[in-house]
Amino acid sequence: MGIQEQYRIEAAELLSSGAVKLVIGYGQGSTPDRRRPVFIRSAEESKQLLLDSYCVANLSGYLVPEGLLSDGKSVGVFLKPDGIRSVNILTAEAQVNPDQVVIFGFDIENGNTKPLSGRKAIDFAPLIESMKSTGLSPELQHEADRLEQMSASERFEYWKAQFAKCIKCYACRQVCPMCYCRRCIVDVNQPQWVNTSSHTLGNFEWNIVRAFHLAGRCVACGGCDRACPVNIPLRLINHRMSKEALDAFDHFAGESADQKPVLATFRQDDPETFIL
Amino acid sequence: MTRILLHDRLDDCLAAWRSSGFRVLAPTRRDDLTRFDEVQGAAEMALDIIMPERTIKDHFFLQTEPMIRYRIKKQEIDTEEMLPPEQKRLFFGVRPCDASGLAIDDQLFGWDYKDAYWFQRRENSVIVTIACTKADDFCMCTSVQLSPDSTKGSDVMLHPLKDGRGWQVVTLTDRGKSLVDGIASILQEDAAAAAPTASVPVKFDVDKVASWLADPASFESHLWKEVSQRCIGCGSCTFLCPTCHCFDIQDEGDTYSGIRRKNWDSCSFAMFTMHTSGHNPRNTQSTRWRQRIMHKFNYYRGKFDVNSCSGCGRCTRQCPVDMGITETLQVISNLPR
Amino acid sequence: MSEPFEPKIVAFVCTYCTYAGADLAGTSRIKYAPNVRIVRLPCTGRISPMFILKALQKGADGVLVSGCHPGDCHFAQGNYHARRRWTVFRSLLSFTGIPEERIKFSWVSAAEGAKFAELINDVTEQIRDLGPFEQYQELQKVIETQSSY
Amino acid sequence: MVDTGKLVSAIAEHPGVTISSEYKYFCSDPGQETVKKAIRENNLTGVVVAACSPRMHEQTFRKACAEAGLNPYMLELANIREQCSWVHTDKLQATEKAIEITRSLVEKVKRNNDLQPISVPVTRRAMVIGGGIAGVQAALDIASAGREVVLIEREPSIGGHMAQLSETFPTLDCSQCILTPRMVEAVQHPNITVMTYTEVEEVDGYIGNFTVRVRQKARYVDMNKCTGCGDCIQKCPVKKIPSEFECGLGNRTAIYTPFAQAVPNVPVIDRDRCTYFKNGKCAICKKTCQIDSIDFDQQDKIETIEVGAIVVATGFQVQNTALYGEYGYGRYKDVITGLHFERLASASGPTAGKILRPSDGKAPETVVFIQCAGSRDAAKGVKYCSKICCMYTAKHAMLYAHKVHHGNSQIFYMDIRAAGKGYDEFTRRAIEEDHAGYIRGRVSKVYEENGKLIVRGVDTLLGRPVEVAADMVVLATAMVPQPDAKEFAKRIGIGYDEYGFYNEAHLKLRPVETATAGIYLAGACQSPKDIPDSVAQASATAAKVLGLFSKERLEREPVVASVSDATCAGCWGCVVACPYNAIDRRDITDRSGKLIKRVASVNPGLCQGCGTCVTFCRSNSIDLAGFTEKQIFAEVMGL
Repeated sequence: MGIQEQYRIEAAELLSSGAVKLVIGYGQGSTPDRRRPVFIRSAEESKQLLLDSYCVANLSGYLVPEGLLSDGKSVGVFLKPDGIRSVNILTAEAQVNPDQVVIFGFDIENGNTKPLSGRKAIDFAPLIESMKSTGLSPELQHEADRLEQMSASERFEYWKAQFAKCIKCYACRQVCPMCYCRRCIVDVNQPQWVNTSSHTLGNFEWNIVRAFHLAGRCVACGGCDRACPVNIPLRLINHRMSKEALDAFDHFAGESADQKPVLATFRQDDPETFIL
Repeated sequence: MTRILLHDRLDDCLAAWRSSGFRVLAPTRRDDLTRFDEVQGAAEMALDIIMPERTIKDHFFLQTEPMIRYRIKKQEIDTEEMLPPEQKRLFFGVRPCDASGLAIDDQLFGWDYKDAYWFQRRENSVIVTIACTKADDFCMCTSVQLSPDSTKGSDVMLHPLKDGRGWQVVTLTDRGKSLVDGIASILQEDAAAAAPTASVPVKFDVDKVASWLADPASFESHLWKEVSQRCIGCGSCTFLCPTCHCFDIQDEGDTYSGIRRKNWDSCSFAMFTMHTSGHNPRNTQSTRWRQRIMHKFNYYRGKFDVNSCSGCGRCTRQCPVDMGITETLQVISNLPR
Repeated sequence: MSEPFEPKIVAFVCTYCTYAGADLAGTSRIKYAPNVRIVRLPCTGRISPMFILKALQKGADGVLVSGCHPGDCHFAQGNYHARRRWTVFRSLLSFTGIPEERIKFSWVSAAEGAKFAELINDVTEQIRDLGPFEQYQELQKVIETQSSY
Repeated sequence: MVDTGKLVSAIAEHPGVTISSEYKYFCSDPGQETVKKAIRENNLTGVVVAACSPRMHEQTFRKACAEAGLNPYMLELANIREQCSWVHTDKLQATEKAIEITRSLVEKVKRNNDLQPISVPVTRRAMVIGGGIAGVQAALDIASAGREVVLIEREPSIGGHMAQLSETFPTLDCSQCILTPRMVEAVQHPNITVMTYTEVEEVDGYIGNFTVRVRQKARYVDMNKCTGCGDCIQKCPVKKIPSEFECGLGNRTAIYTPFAQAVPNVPVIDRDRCTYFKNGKCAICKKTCQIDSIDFDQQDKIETIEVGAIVVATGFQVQNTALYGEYGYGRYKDVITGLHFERLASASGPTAGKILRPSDGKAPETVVFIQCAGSRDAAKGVKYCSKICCMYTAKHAMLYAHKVHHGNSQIFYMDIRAAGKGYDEFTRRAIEEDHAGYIRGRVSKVYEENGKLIVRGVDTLLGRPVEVAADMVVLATAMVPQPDAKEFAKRIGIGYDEYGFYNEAHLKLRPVETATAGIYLAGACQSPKDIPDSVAQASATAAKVLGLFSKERLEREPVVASVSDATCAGCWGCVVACPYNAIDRRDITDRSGKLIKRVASVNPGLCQGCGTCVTFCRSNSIDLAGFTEKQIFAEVMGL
């Protein structure tokens, strides 16, 4: 039995036993290779669930909307390791109760899906620990290196061209599980810290602020990068922040559910070579 | 016999138009994005794509438009209106859906008040459209009573030749006619046949949709929640839409001076209808999505007798969670009568 | 001979150490370059990265952020928190092409009036050498003109 | 250097400015009157005084505003003196800078809010940490004024370093004679609770409302039963433990009191040295004690004490002299420190007050004193002057002369610093009456030769090398902070300098307060001090504490953070970040009591106004009064 079939059966069982009230998974999208989030509420509907290598979206963000978990009932959710890390952060930041999150864990390797054993986020702790020791994506690092090798001025021109495309649709923010604020800083107008206009200056500010707010929180699910309708390589800027958090503070986002925010803690011997 | 523009004469055309004072904009692929941008030659154009990711609307209704420059003095505020420069522009290679989008928005911007920014740009622009010979799964012009060779909003229509050498040239307006007259010597008379237009299946019955929407009972339908469940509330469908036209006005500057700007806004945003009190009449994503559909296929249609949708399909094509107008309208269209 | 370029530098400093150090430079009558405008905050912990972005928007050619030495924070921990933010923010700015040479961070205690003066002189000279931050200022200029044809 | 006329006219043109005027000394009474008049006549809603640093006169002008009916927080000071006029040389540029600074503060002040002082209750009980003379004095002063005091001492007895001293300068009265009555007074005072052998583990809370967790270490002797008869000490078979109090010149037992006049006079068992604790045998003390006050099962006791103010009087240490290898300390028994000399000279000391050298117990014929053995030596020791060494060395020379009549004392010194009442006279007496030989210069080496300590140095006044064959060498070592001073400071939340001496809030104007409200400094923990200074400072802290205790509630600066309930996302990052544990979680419920959301909530009593939470908050839901987001934004945008 394939993992898709197995998870369909498990979802059906959990739903019919009332162990979960909802399963958030993947269903057929509008084209053959598209998968879309589906919300399965009954055993019968669970056959809509698909699981294959097109299922890349991090669905953990759907756990956050106000009220979903407030009745104390559990919700099932299909998650890759990045999504499990997101659940850890959301737990650490008091946005979800991990006891209410039943994880259908899977991973994609060489185009094939494989199940990850465990049901609660804590069950995946060894997996996440091994991810930390593996380190960040070498592919992303390779792309980032290309930028790092440029002069500051070239890099500025690169990002200027990229940010010039930004239309401030906030797809990056909305798709991100970490952007759960009820009011985003960009929507603060007293004072208007971030220019809301989508001119390049405002776009610079917005993208810098978002990356800063994701520092030590981004799990590199790639959601923002895929969501961006104007193809800004947001993965790179987020990767750079993850790298900084890991290198400077040994902080791997979503390492555990009791991890403290990297920017709300410190060590007295944190590096400070740049300070005059 | 029709007039033909051969691909290899396109550069001559561009040269002629540019020498007569036009800035020429065409679909380009730059910085990893397809969009209308100024071109110097045909080689810079990306004409083989279904349609650019960004719409032509961007160049008429700017994502951020400076309106007024202000300077704060001790007792008074000096203001200075900022209008677009009077610059003749030629948009080459526009898709019929995008061109139709302009005609649809003409209604809105010219209704009770003539929007100077929109119309100054409209009047200074010539739209040269190329009929579509291919389409993708998201195209749905035929569902909104348009077609891959709709002439709406265009000044000149180019029909690609079957043999692929160039385009048949059909002028649609005086502006188009004078544009083509200016390049008469470059065109040639030919009997070459036009390629068949793309086949775009009709995906929903828009009239049925409209009448369902117009039924007051539909407003509270459970359907809204179901179809919008996965909507994340971003604005990408609205901002990539060739007809969406909502905007917000913002003053930006420092203590001493600044600019009042007109910025795109989206009904998908939670902030869109947020009151100062904190109350939000559309406080769920389903009510926002309902507004978007209602606006396009009920209110706009009621006011201007046209759908505020030209069927480009971008809303679905780029949706981060694979939603879009098509799916919702299909659901409505498939409701039992 | 053209006038030498006078850089515009905005400094965000904590009131207990660097601001007091600047006062000490004053009471000691140590002369230094007049290019820096100080914004006084209670603690480096209060210095938000947004301040730096706004200073750049206002046309600053350089930004200086300064507070108490580690361990000396009046609020015990503010500068440790600040240091982390700076570390992250600085690498972020650098990655987006905002040169790290333009954003300076320092510790200046209330006793270091001379260090403060020296720092201002050094920073001013360094930013002067870098020249105006035209790349960023250009962004501001572009928004003031039409952004479409 | 600032063209104030130009400044005044430039500011007059600034949007929102009603009146812009010049005055030579705004801080003077007539100057303040001008400000008040302007406020009243123009109904001003904000004032910017472009003058000196706000650190100088903010309070002055706030008061003036309040007197004119304007909320005192509607004031900003543009620092155009310390940070502009005094530091620039180009009048044009300085004026331009002054204009920009002032404008930006006008923009800030436009967004200032009326703020009301925060009122917090005060627990009118003080804690004094450290039972040396400074701590005892502070405790007595506070207690005598009718307030409760908890006096904490980590050693088994109060008394501190002063108890070790022989006679004191400049009067040569016996240290113990003047100290012990005060110790007894303290322990018997109805308002003072003395807790010896007790360490402060944690300080929580804020001015008026501290919660201090202390650990009373197990003495293994029941304080309530013990009469201090000393039988157990007599009988204890472990007798050869070098006495800390005697600086190793004498011995103590495993059950011991540090010195005969210890207060309380209750011994402790040195667990590490006690045979019973080592192998379960012995227990002679227990058998000896007629009232069964020995309790081997005693445990450390943790206690939590609520106090409103804390006086830190944790004292000092003598610098480790090992860093002067060339002086032979540790190598030659007769090279000792000043503190050793005190014990030798003390009537209650190991030699009963006779000056006998440690090596062979003979009276030294020649003693060399080396001053600044560590002090004023940036290379090897500490940069600062330890302040007391000149005086105690002179005293040592005198005591030596009085006790060894034919003795010869030579003092190597850098300068004689004898500023203080009767001090210079005292050193003159040492020279003129007691024939102390003063040699200005440094000692390069001390080595042994034929039973003598050869002190080789240089006489810089005569410009020639000197060699003295001595029987004993006394090093005037530097006074340094307690070894755990920095760690302790972090634990209780006060600042310290590069050495570990505690930072006062202001060296001149607030010398006994720390930057942490409600915590005060007395004695040598702040800087090297002699007894009169320590006592004076201790009394000063008592005055501060009593001032604080004079009211039931304390009014505090309203520069505190607050949370916007509507936008707080409840991520608790601020709770983690806050250095003062000032942020709690608060439930917001509807009328039926159903939980709507949980938000962060700042306790204004605990908040110290650093603003770290504001910067952390991603949704911008916290703000800091006096330095609000709007204010700073306007300040920057007004530049």
